[in-house]
Parts: sequence; structure tokens; C-alpha cells
Amino acid sequence: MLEAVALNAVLFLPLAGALGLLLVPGDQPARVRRLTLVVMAIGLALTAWLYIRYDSNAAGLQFQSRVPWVAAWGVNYLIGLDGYNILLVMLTAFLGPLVTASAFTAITKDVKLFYAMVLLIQFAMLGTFLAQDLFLFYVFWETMLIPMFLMIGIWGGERRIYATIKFFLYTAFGSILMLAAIIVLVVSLPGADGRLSFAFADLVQARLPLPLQGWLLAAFALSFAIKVPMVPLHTWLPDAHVQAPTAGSVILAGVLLKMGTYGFMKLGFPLFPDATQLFTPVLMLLAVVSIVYGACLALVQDDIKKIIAYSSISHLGYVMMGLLSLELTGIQGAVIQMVSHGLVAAGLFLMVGMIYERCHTRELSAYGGLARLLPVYSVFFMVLTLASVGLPTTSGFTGEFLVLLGAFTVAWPQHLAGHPLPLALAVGAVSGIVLGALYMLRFASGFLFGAAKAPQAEAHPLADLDGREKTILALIVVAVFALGLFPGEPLRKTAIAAQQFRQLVTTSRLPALAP
Amino acid sequence: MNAATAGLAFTAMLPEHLLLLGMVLLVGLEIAGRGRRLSGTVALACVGAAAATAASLALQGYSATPFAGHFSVAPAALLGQAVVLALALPVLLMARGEFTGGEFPALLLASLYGAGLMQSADSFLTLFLGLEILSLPVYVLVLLAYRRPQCAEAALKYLVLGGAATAMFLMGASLLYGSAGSLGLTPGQALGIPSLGTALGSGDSMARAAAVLILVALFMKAAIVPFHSWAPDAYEAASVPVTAYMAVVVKAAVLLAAVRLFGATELVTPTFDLVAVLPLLSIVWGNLAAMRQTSLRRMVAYSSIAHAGYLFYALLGAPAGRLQATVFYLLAYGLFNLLLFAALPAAGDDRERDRLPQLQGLFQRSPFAALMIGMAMLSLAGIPPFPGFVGKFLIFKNVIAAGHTGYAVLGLLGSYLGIYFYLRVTQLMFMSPDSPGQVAGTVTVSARVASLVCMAGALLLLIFPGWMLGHLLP
Amino acid sequence: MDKTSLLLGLAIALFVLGLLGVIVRRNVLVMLMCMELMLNGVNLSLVTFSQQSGDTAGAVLVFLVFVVATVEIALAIPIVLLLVRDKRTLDLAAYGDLKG
Amino acid sequence: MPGTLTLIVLLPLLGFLLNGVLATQLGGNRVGKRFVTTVGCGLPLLSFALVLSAFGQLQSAPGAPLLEVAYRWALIGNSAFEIAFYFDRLTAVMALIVTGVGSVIHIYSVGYMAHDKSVGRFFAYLNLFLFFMLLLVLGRSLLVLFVGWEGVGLASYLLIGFWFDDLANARAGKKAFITNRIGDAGFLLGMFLLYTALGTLDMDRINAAFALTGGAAPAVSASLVGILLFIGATGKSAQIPLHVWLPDAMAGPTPVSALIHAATMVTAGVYLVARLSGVYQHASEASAVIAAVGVATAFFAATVALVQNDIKKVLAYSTVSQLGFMFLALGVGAYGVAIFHVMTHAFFKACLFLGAGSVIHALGGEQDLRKMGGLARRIPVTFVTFAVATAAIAGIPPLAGFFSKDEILWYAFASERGGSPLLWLVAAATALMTAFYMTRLLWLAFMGTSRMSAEVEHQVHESPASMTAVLALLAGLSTVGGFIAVPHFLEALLPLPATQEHLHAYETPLLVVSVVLAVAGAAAAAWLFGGDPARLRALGLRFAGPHRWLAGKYFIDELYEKVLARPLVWVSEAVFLRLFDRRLIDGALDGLATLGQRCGGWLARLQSGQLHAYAGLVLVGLVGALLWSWRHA
Repeated sequence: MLEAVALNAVLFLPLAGALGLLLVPGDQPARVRRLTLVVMAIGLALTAWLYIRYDSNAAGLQFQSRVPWVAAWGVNYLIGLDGYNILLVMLTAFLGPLVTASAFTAITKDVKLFYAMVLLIQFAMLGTFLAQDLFLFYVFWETMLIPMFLMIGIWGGERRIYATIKFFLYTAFGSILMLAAIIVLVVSLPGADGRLSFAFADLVQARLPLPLQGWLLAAFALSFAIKVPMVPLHTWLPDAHVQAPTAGSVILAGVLLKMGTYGFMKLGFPLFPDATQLFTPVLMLLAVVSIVYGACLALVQDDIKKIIAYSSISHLGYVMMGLLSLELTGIQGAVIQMVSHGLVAAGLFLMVGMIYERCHTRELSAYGGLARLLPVYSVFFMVLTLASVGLPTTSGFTGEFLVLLGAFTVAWPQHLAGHPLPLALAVGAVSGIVLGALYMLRFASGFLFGAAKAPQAEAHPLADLDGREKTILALIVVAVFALGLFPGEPLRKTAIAAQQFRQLVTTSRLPALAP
Repeated sequence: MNAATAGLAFTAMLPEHLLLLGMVLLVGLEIAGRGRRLSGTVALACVGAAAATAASLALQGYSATPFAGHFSVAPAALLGQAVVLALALPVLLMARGEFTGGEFPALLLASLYGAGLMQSADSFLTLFLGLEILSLPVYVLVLLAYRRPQCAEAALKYLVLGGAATAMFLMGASLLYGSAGSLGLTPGQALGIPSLGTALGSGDSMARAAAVLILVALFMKAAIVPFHSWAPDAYEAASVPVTAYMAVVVKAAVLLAAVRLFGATELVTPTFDLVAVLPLLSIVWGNLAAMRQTSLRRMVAYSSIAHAGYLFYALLGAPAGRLQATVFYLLAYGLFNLLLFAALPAAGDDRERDRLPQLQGLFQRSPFAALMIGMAMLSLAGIPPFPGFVGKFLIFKNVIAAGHTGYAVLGLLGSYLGIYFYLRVTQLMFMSPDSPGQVAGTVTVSARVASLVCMAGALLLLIFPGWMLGHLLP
Repeated sequence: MDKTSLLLGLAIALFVLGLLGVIVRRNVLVMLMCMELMLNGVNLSLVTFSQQSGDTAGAVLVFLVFVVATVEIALAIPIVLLLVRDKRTLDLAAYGDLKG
Repeated sequence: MPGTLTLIVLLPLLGFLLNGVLATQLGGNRVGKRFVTTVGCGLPLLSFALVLSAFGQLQSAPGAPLLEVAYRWALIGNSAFEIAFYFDRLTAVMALIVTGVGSVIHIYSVGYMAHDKSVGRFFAYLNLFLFFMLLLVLGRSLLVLFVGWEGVGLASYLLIGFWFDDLANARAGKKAFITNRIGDAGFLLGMFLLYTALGTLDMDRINAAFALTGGAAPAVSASLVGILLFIGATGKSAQIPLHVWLPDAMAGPTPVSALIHAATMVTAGVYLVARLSGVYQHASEASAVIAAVGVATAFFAATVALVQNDIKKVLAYSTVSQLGFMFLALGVGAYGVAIFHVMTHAFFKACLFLGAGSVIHALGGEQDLRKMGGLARRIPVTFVTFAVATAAIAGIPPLAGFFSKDEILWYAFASERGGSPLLWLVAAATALMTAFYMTRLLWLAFMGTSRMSAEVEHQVHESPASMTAVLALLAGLSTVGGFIAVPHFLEALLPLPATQEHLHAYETPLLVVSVVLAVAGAAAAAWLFGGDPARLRALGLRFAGPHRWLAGKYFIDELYEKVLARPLVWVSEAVFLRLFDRRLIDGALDGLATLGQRCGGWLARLQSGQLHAYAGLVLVGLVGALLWSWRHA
């Protein structure tokens, strides 16, 4: 009971904070920052407590609360924790304070509005993960666009308007079709008493004919694939990342992209198992293409933010791969990979932001030998780079290893059975680890090593990380290693969900033939 | 007629009576030369009272038939009336800065009287009466704040095309009269008009022509492509409150009347095609044409054309859900449209006021206005969590439930086209630097009140959509 | 053909004539007259039907139409005056400032 | 005692953390050089001691390997991934080499890096390397082995680029890491294949599974697995075609070259194959491939080593060549012999590298043989030890190299599992060249007249005792190491292959031949480089063409650059980025956007402001509607 209250608190604290900011006079940015940080910290504490209280051996929703919202359509305010969302909620709550703290010095314009936006995004993201009702989910899913739109557009770089409108229109297009699909889905299966229901639990019982499933999945998949993003729907990401302020990039890479993969895992595939089985080769192919394509593009960027942006495309390709393997190892690996990428990419973007604050340029070629100029910075950067490369003992390895193992264990028997495609794809995905090393080390070597040079360094000598920055990064690094060395506990928390997912997707749910 | 009927007539028409009272008072005040100070208040009071009465009657489930065959009130009708009247309140509020003196309120009340009458009309006679009482004052209103010659031009265009619409409506009515032998909308039933209903589906080409004429007349009043041309011009030239009134109240009245007209009849081809294709067309047309506008009111005109499209989509759904969807959508759409106009900061002259560049960096000058307008834009664009989304969801849900998925998807895609220009306004206000030339446009107190009223209503819709819909269920 | 349909035909003819007039005539006043013509067509059909069906409502409506027509003209004339004062012409083509 | 194995692994990690945090900028250089060196050398020595104790345990209970489960890494479904340590004789040998040679090289580094300002970082890295190397050696499951496998790659990356101010060093490190990654991809696939087939990654179980079924039953062919894992080995152990990184790796400090790129890390591939001998015994094709690649690498590298002028480059290629020998042994099934050679090679090659380091140290960083000569008298200890090690690698009896190499040659000739005279021939030729180029090296560096510049000349000095002592120790080991009968010691674990009966007669002659070859090679070199330079010049002119090829290392780097690197970048840049992303996708989207704008403008123009036009629209609409309604009459 208490937990349920806490969960609601976790969800609504950011909103309350955003409203609370209205009361703070605008000319006191310090108080605004402090208030936001406090709110985020409390949220993190509560989430951590819930994470501990979460019972790994119990199936289904925990700490759930349900309030009728639009009774007329059977829409409920229904939230709860389960194996699908717990890690992501934890991740979101974890990144919240870091994002807040990271912007203390970076953002000086309209501070109040900025933190209001940060809090609103936090609220919307948590809501998206916690929602167990399709309508609620969609509302949160869309709501999140607005503050992000403003954040990129107001505090972004020089081409921010183009980037933010591109981001909004891209995602909104997917959402529109998803909305149509949602309505069709819900309307096409009224409950026993003819009432509609939007609850996931009811919807995953749906039995739909294959063509319908196909169309609906296509609509959902479009929306999710844009968010992930999967090639060829990815072109909004580099622009958005490059133009967004650091905090924006961190939120984007850290959590927002996961919403796509989460959507696939929670809704897309379980709702339409037969269609999923049908589309798997295509999606698998796209996933592998994303892995390779993203890596290749990251290889030829000179803008350090773009490198990380494209690397995100590549890394999320692994997630899709793991989910599509429909095999426990792969699925669990995918979940870990989501969190891992959330931590690593967020950390890298934070570090880019830190260097950008000092040197005001993002051109890789403008830097060199930072290991001399900023030794401490370089240590953290190297660690995160290696995590992104997926070196063992870091979270990146846990994710990629399990994903690839899962994909392979599925692909090999099929290969023996005479279907070479999956195996080819798995092998292609493995090639991603080489490319990953290529672009990340190109990045790191050019960045940290060689003759020391940094823009405007001669003007005012670079100061190495201060306490605040060290703390932020240290937290991330600790999390990265924790997930790399001791993934057992998180895996246990998600185990049941993974089994449910596989069971849902692998059992056909075509309508029973009328006798 | 005996006392009973008289009493009946009194209660049933209480809202109308209140409006009438208001008009009389206003005229009196004008004569007494006190209009300048009091008229606004009086008007507000009367309209408020009328709205409240209508609402309370509706909630009591009151229904009566004071004039059989011509005029009868039912909860649904009363509710519609209440909504229309309520939506007029912010208009009056925001007009206080624009118009001093009693003409504006008086005309507004007159027009509202007509709007109210339409909701309870049982015969084409009453309906026609209501329609004209609704429209004629608006022609004057467009002209009222005569700031530039274009006002007259706009008024003329509006009047001529409106007149044509009236004529078509009458022609249709008379043809139906011929085929049905009566002007009644509802011989017998509580709702709906077999005369029109049958005519829509009947093989008799004359009856069909009649139905089409009436439909076209409605389309014209609601500005559906290709009968929309008057709207952008009229909206642009009219002063802001009048534009708001036309965009919100007039549309609401017409749409509700349309719902009443179609009553319980399922639409069938060919009428179905008309009601599906032309609104779809105006959704796309309106949203596309709005992209390039530089005048806010003109942009709103086009957006309102698109919204008229969504509203007529509601007719594609099952009859049972139409009223609910329409009323909810009208509320969401109306409130935020009014919010937009109420929050629009004043400027040197009326023309400058709504030039889009004027909004550049508005957030820096007056955050309040910027936030209000921003929310209005996003809600009109139908982005969650704003009520505009719930309204759209409701309409398209009904359409899909009625099995017209194709049209629904097309409509949604059409609405996607609209997102861009709403975003553009937001972007201008928040993301563009504040150009030094701008005067810090002030928002009058009453306008602020108006916007706050709208905001309050919007929040109700936002947080308790279920409660609202619960009361809209027939 | 009987009287009813004859009258009806005439009424419709008037209506269409008026409509066409509204569209093609360039002179504002003539245009307004054409509007009246449309309304007259309506009136004719109304009386025809009401007399045919022996129902008075139609006839009543006719009177209302008269009123409305008058009001419309009463509104239109000052508007036209304003326009003429501004543009010094009755030609509709001149009244095209609002567009786009 | 319990926890020994875990402790063995963790101690170096502790050293890494201590030095890495306290002795670097990270912790603000809290501690002095004394602390650094104490921790840096002490902990490896400690774990060496622990290895000895574990070894004792093992011997006390023969046959029974020690097993320690540290913790369960992950449990998925009902398959558990455990971090477990496994200690049998093979592990023992490797662990002893790693910790033993590792420790002495640490000690050597104290003197060698004395003047480097970031010595803390250096020792941190070295300890990190030891940690991962021990993980690799002690790991029971392929997973743990892989963790170590990648980890040593990381350590080598960091150490090669230790002096990162010169981008070239960083590049060399990057090259090493990425080349290894290519191998690792193969490794991963092999690992996945094994897991899919057997459901476990514990190597003892895997061996058992194959042994149980004679390699037939498991759902996967041993050779496929073998090849895939061998790809990983080629990366780590610098075999063709992934050998390109090792010579460049010499950019790192010399102790690093000695420890990582000669004694330990590069032999990980050999260890892997030996450890999975259970699989390879049933993978004849894979074994054949290994033998072929091994002998080819050995030969090829030796030819290149003939003409190199950089003292460390010569040693690097000789390392590649020696690794080739080891793989040859593995290929013909003589796993124990390969490990034997790993050990002896660790001794003498470490000695050689450290000697070279001492030379470089003495010459203040000079590595070019052409600028040396006549050092014998100036730095006698270094010279003597270096000479001993040279003799050892050249295969002069009774030094260590002689025994291991001779056994390899014998099995290459006579093993029933793929041995053939051809293999022997190539290997023998390689042995000859080995003797030749090593003597050349010795001669150019220490004999003859000095070719040093004056200022170098007068600051030449013998290295401190901490270094020379290590040299002496290693020289000693290279002398007597051959008498440690490793193959016999491992016999139970890695049975030696049977030899073909009818060839037994050749055993003694071949032995003689190989000794003759060694001596001949050495003599030739001495004759060529000891005598007057004219001879050399004439030879150089005669074989100008081949010389260019050898000096250019067969231009393999250039080939890779042209065939792999450039095309990849081109495709990414021109095709993916410019064509797909910018032109096709974004182009299409922007196109749609402008289209929408256009339509907007067009529609706005339709709004002409003419009442007639409006009325016309109305009429069109009306008539259209009417017609439509009548169409359905």
C-alpha cells in the first residue's frame, strides 16, 4: 500500500516541482536549481526504495494503483511496476538528478522555464514507463514531445529551430498512425460486457486476424521505430542531438530512445504475436542494418555529438536484435543493453557538454591530447568509451554479449534447419563490435592523445573537472561497472517479464475459427 | 393559450427570456446614456444567468413542448444551448477593451438568442428564424468596429454569401415541405427528422436535392470547403472579439443544429460521401492554407475551417455518440480558441495586433500571454494531454467504431498537416529573439480574466474528461 | 403539366436565375437584387406548396422571408455606401483587398 | 587454503586500484615513487607466491584440479554463468610464467622507468595487465577467459600508447586493439557455437563433452569451432593475417614489449588452443590449418626479421616467428611441446627484450642498429646475458630454446596427426634464419666498431643492478629452462601425439641437422657482418629487389589500408552519409515539407479576394453535390 503511494509520488513529484517553480521568483536561479535538484533527489530515493522492495519472484504488476479516468471508454489511470519497466524507471530516476546538476553552469537563460521543462520531461517519461493503460500511455508518450520540443528549440544550438521541428514532426507522424491503430485495436475488441478497455492486461488477450494484426503492428512499429530510432527513420536523431543542449541530449540518449524499444517490448510485439512472427526477418534485418549503418556513420563524423548520436543508433540496434531473438538470453540482454546505453551515452553526452562549456566547439579535429590537459576528465572519458565499446566488466559487455549469444543460439538451429538468414544477421551483428571499436577508439585517440591542443586553451587554461562534475561522472561510472560485474540482481528483476514476453509473442493468438 | 402552457413556455424558454431581458435593459441603458459603464456588466450577467439556467435545466433532465411542432426543449438541446452561451461569456469579457457602449453586447445577445432558438427548433420555420437571428447581427458585428475599409468589404462578402446560404436553406426547406407536407422537423419523435432523414436516403431526386441544399447551407455557415471562402476574409477584417465569436459561437450553434437536424439517422450514400469527403477536403485545405499565413486571425480562420471538418466528421459516427462528441469537441476547441484571442496582447492598431511577426519573442515580453497562446496552439493541434486531443480522439473513435476506418486515418493524416503551423506560432513566441521594435503589448484585465476563465474550463476538461463526458451521454 | 409543377418550375427558375446573377453580375446593387430574386423564388415555391397542402405554416414562413430579405437589404445598403465612399465604384471587382 | 585462486587474481587488481587512484592525477598524486614501486612489484610477487602454494596443493593431490567459484555472474532461464577459477597443471605452468616472469619484469621496470614522471600510471597499467592475464589463465569458463582476453588487449592498448603525446604511439595502440577485436569477433562466434551446442562454457566440460563422444555427437563440428576460436588466437598471437599489430606495438616501453608482446599475452592464443585440446584433437581440418598458418607465419616473419634495422622490430618479428613455431606444434597435436616452447620463449625472449631495453637505456633511447656497435665492452652484463639468450633462441644446445624447438621440429616431421617432412623443411629453414638474424642483431649491436654519435658515445652506461640482476636471472633460466620437462609434466593432461613408426630412424639425424643449421646460421651471420662491409654491400646490391620487399614487410599494412580501411571510410562517407542520409532520406522529407508549403501558397492564391470567385466556388460545390446525390438515384 505504502509502496503504491510512493510510486505515485515518484510519478507526480516532478510535476509538482514544475508547478512549484512557478512560485519561485525568476530572478533567483540558484533557488530554482536547488529546488529541482531536491525534487529529483527525492524521486531517486523513493525509486530506489521501491526497487529494493520489488519482489523479483512475483509475476505481474506490483504497487499498482487504479483510478477510473474516462469511465465512458473504460480508460483508467493505471500505473504499476513490473519486470518490463522497473529498470527503466530506475534509470530515469537515476539520470534525473545528474541531468539537473549538469545544467547548473551550462544554462543561464530562462533558468526557471528550463528546469520546468526538465521536470515535465521527467514526469512524462516516468509516466510512459509506468502507465499500464494504453490511453494513458499514449497521452504520456505524446506529452513528452512538448517540453522536449521547447528544450531543443529554446536552449539549442544555431540550427535548433530546424532540428526541433524536424524532431517533433518526425515523431508526431509516427504517433498519429499509432493513434489510429490504438483506436482500431480497442474498438475491435470490446470486453465481455461490450465496454471498451485500454488496459494492457486485457489487450494482450486480444485475438485478431492476421491482416489486421499486420496493419496494427505496422502502425505501432512505425511510431516506435522512429523513436528508437531504426534506420531508415533515424535522420532526426543526429540533428536533435547536435542542436539540443547537453541536458537535452542526455535525456534523449539516456531515456527517450529507450521508449521506442520499451514500446516494442511492452506493446508492439506482445499485442500482435502472429504479425510479429511474420515481420521478424524484416525487423531483424533493419536492426542489423542499424547496427552496421550507425557504426559506419559514426566513423566519419567530425562533430563529437554526432559520433555519439550515431553510436546510439548502432547500440539500440542490439536491443532490437535481442528482443527479436525471442530467446530469454537475448531478451534479458536487450533490457540490460537499454540501461547500459542509457548510462553510457548519457555519460558521454555529459562529458561532451563539459568540454563544450570549456572550449565552445564540438569539432573533433579541434581537440587533441586532452589526457595531458585534463587528466581526470580523460580517465572518465576513457572508461565510458570502453563501456561503449562493450569491453568486459562494463555494462556494455553484459548487454551486447547476452544479446548476441541469444541471437546466435536461435539462429544456429534455424541455420541447421536450412534458414541461413538469421545466422547471417547474427554474424553481421557481431561485426558491429569491431566497428564499434573502430569509431570509438578513433574518437578517443583523436580526443585524448597526441599533441595537446584545445580551442581557446591558450586564452584561459583549461580547468579540470570540479567536484560537481566528478560526482556526476563517478556515479555513472559506478553504475556502469556495477551492471557489468554484477548483473545478476537486475536480471532477476526482469526475468519473469522476459519469460512472459517470450511466451506472449511466441504463442499464436489468431481468432478461434468459428465452428 | 392557457396558464399552464404559458408557464411551460416561460420555464422552457427561460434562457431566451433572460437574453431578451438583457437586450431590453441594454437598449434602455443606451437611451439613458449609461451604456458606456454598465452595458458590459449587464450583458455578462444576463448571458451568465441564461447559461446557468440552461445548464441547470439540462442537468435536471427538464423537457417540455411549449409550441408543439415548432419548439420543444430537451436536456440535450438545453445542454447545447448552455455550451453555446457559456462560450459567449469570454467573448463578452475580452470585448470590454475593444468596444465601449452597448451596441456590441446588444447585438451579441440578439445573436445568442438566435443560437439558443436553433437548439430547440422543431420546425424549419423556427430553425430558419434562429439561423437568421443568429447571423444577421453578426454581419453588423463584423462592420461594427469600423477601423478600415476592408471591414465593409468583409461584411459584404459575408452578407452576400450568407444570404445565398439562407436562400439555399429556404429552398431546401420548401422543397422538403413540398415532399413531406409539413415544415416539422420532428413529427412524433423526440429527436431527429424523418423528413430530412428519409430525404437523404430516398430515391426521390427532388427530396434529395432539398436535403443537399440544406446540407450545403449548413456547410456554408460552418465554412466547409468549398463553401468556406468568406471565412478568412471576414475573420481577418473583423475585430478580435467578433472573430472569436464567429469562430466559436456561430460555429458551435450551426454544428449543434446540424446534429439536431440529422438526429438519429444513419448517414447513407450519397449524403455520406458528401459529409465525409467535403470535411476531409476542408481539413486538408485548411491546414495547408494556414501554413503560409502571416495574419493570426486569417490563420485561425483556416484552422477553424479544418476544425469544422473534424466537427462534421462527428456526424459519420453512430447517431447516439454524435452529440457527445460534438459538444465535447466544441468545448475543447472553443475554449482554447477563445483563450488564444483573449491572451493576444493589444498593439498599436488592430492590423498590427495579429501580424505573426508581432509574436516574435513574446515569451520575453509577457510570459503569461506566451504560455496561454502556446497552450492554445498545442491544444488546437490536438497534442496530448490537452483537451483538443481528447476531443479528436472521441470523434475519430466514433468514426472508426462506425466502421469508416479509411476516412478516419485520412482525417488523422490531415490533422497531422496542421501541426506545423501551430508549432510555428509557438516557435515564434518562445524560440525567436525578442525584436527590439516590438511594443510590450498589454493584456487588459478583463481579457486576462477571460483567458483565466477559459483556462479553468480547459483544466476541467483536461483533468476530468470522464466527468464531462459522463454528463454528455444522451 | 399541372399548375403546381409549373409554378414550381418557375420558382426554381427564379432561384437559379438569382444564383447565377449573384455569381456573374459585377454591379453590387444588381447582385443584391439577384439575392432578392433567389428569395422570391423560395417564396413562390413556399406558397405553392402551402396552398397545395393546405398548410398555413408555409405561408407564415413567407412573411418571415420577407422580413429577412428586408433586413438583409437594410444591412447591405450602408455597407455598399461605405464601400463606394472608399472605392468610388459599384464594381465588385474593386472590392478585393482581403485575400490570400 | 580456500580463496587462493581468487586472491591470486585480485591482488594485481588491488595494485592497479591503489596506484591508479593514489599515484595519478585522479587522486592528486598522493603517494611517492617508493609506494608505487613497492605496491607495483610487491603484489605481483605476492600472487606469484600464492601460485606456488596453489601449485603445491595441486601436486599434493595429483590429478585433481583446484576449483573455486567466485560468484554467479548471471542466471538466465536455468543456465548459469559463473565466475569460477580452475587450476590444473596447464594453468599452473602458465600462471607460473605469468606471475614469475611478470614479477621480474616489474622489478626491471623500477629501474627502467625511474625517470618517467607518470611511473604510477605505468605500474597501474602493468598490474591491470597481470590481473586480466591471470583471469585469462585461471578462468574455468570461456566467458571468464574472454574477459581476460579482452582485458589484456585493453592493457596492451593502454601500454603501447603509454607515451601518448606522440600520436603515432596512440595509433599503434589503436591498431593493436582493433586487430585484436577482429580476432575476438571470431572468438565470440566460436564461443556462441559451443554454448549453443553444449549449453555450457566451462572448458573442462567442453573438453569432456567432445572426449565423451569422440567429437562426433555434439551438434557442431569440432573443426568449425576450432577455426573460429583460432581466428581469435591469430589476433591475440599475431599470426597471419592478423600479425600486423605486433611490430607496431613496439612503440610501448620496452618492459611492456617484454612482458606483454613477448612473454605472456601473445601466447594466450597458444594457451587457448592447448586448453581446448579436447576440441582440437577431434578437429583435424582445423589442426591442419593451424599448422599451416603457424609454419607460414614463422617463415614469413623470420624473412622479415632478416633485414630490420630497429632492434625492437627484429625482436618483434622474431616473436611472431616463434609464435608460429608454437602454433605449428599445436597444429600437429603436440600441445605440451607448444606450452614448453611458450615457457622457454618467455625466458629467452623476455631476456632479449629486456637486454634490448638495457641497450636502449644505455644509449638514451637509440633503437637503430646502424647507430650501435661495439657495445660489448661498454655494457658487459647486458652483452653476456643477451648473447646467452641469443644462443638460446638460435637453438644452440644445451640451452632452453634448443630443446623446445627441436621437439617441435621432430613432431612437425613425424607426428601422426598431420606431421610431414614439408612442415619440417620450412620450419628448419626458419630455424636457420632465426639463428642468422639473431646473430646479426647481436653482432650489429655489440661487436665491431662503434657507429654511435659522440654525445651518445660518452653517456653510454651499464644499467642499474635492479635491471641487470633481472637480466642475469632470465639468462640463467634460458640456460637451464630446457631441462624442465614440461611436455612430460603435462602428459597426463595433454597427451603427446604418436609418431609414425617408419620415421623413428630419422630422429637422431634430424637432431643433428637442426644443431648444424643453428650453428651454420650463426656462423654465416658472423662471417657476413664481422667481415669487411664491402661483402655486405655487394650482397645488398645483388638482392636489391627482395630486400625492398623484406624491408617493407611485404607491404601488407599498405595492402590492408588500400583494401579495407579506405573503402570502408569511402562507403560510409560518400554512400551512407551523403547519398542515403542527406540526399535520399532528408532530401525526401524536406521535399515533402516544401511541397506542403507550395500547396499552402497555391491554395492561398485561390483565395483571390473576388466575391465572384467565391460565389463561383460555391456554385461548383453546389452543382457537384447535387450531381453526386443524383448519380445514386
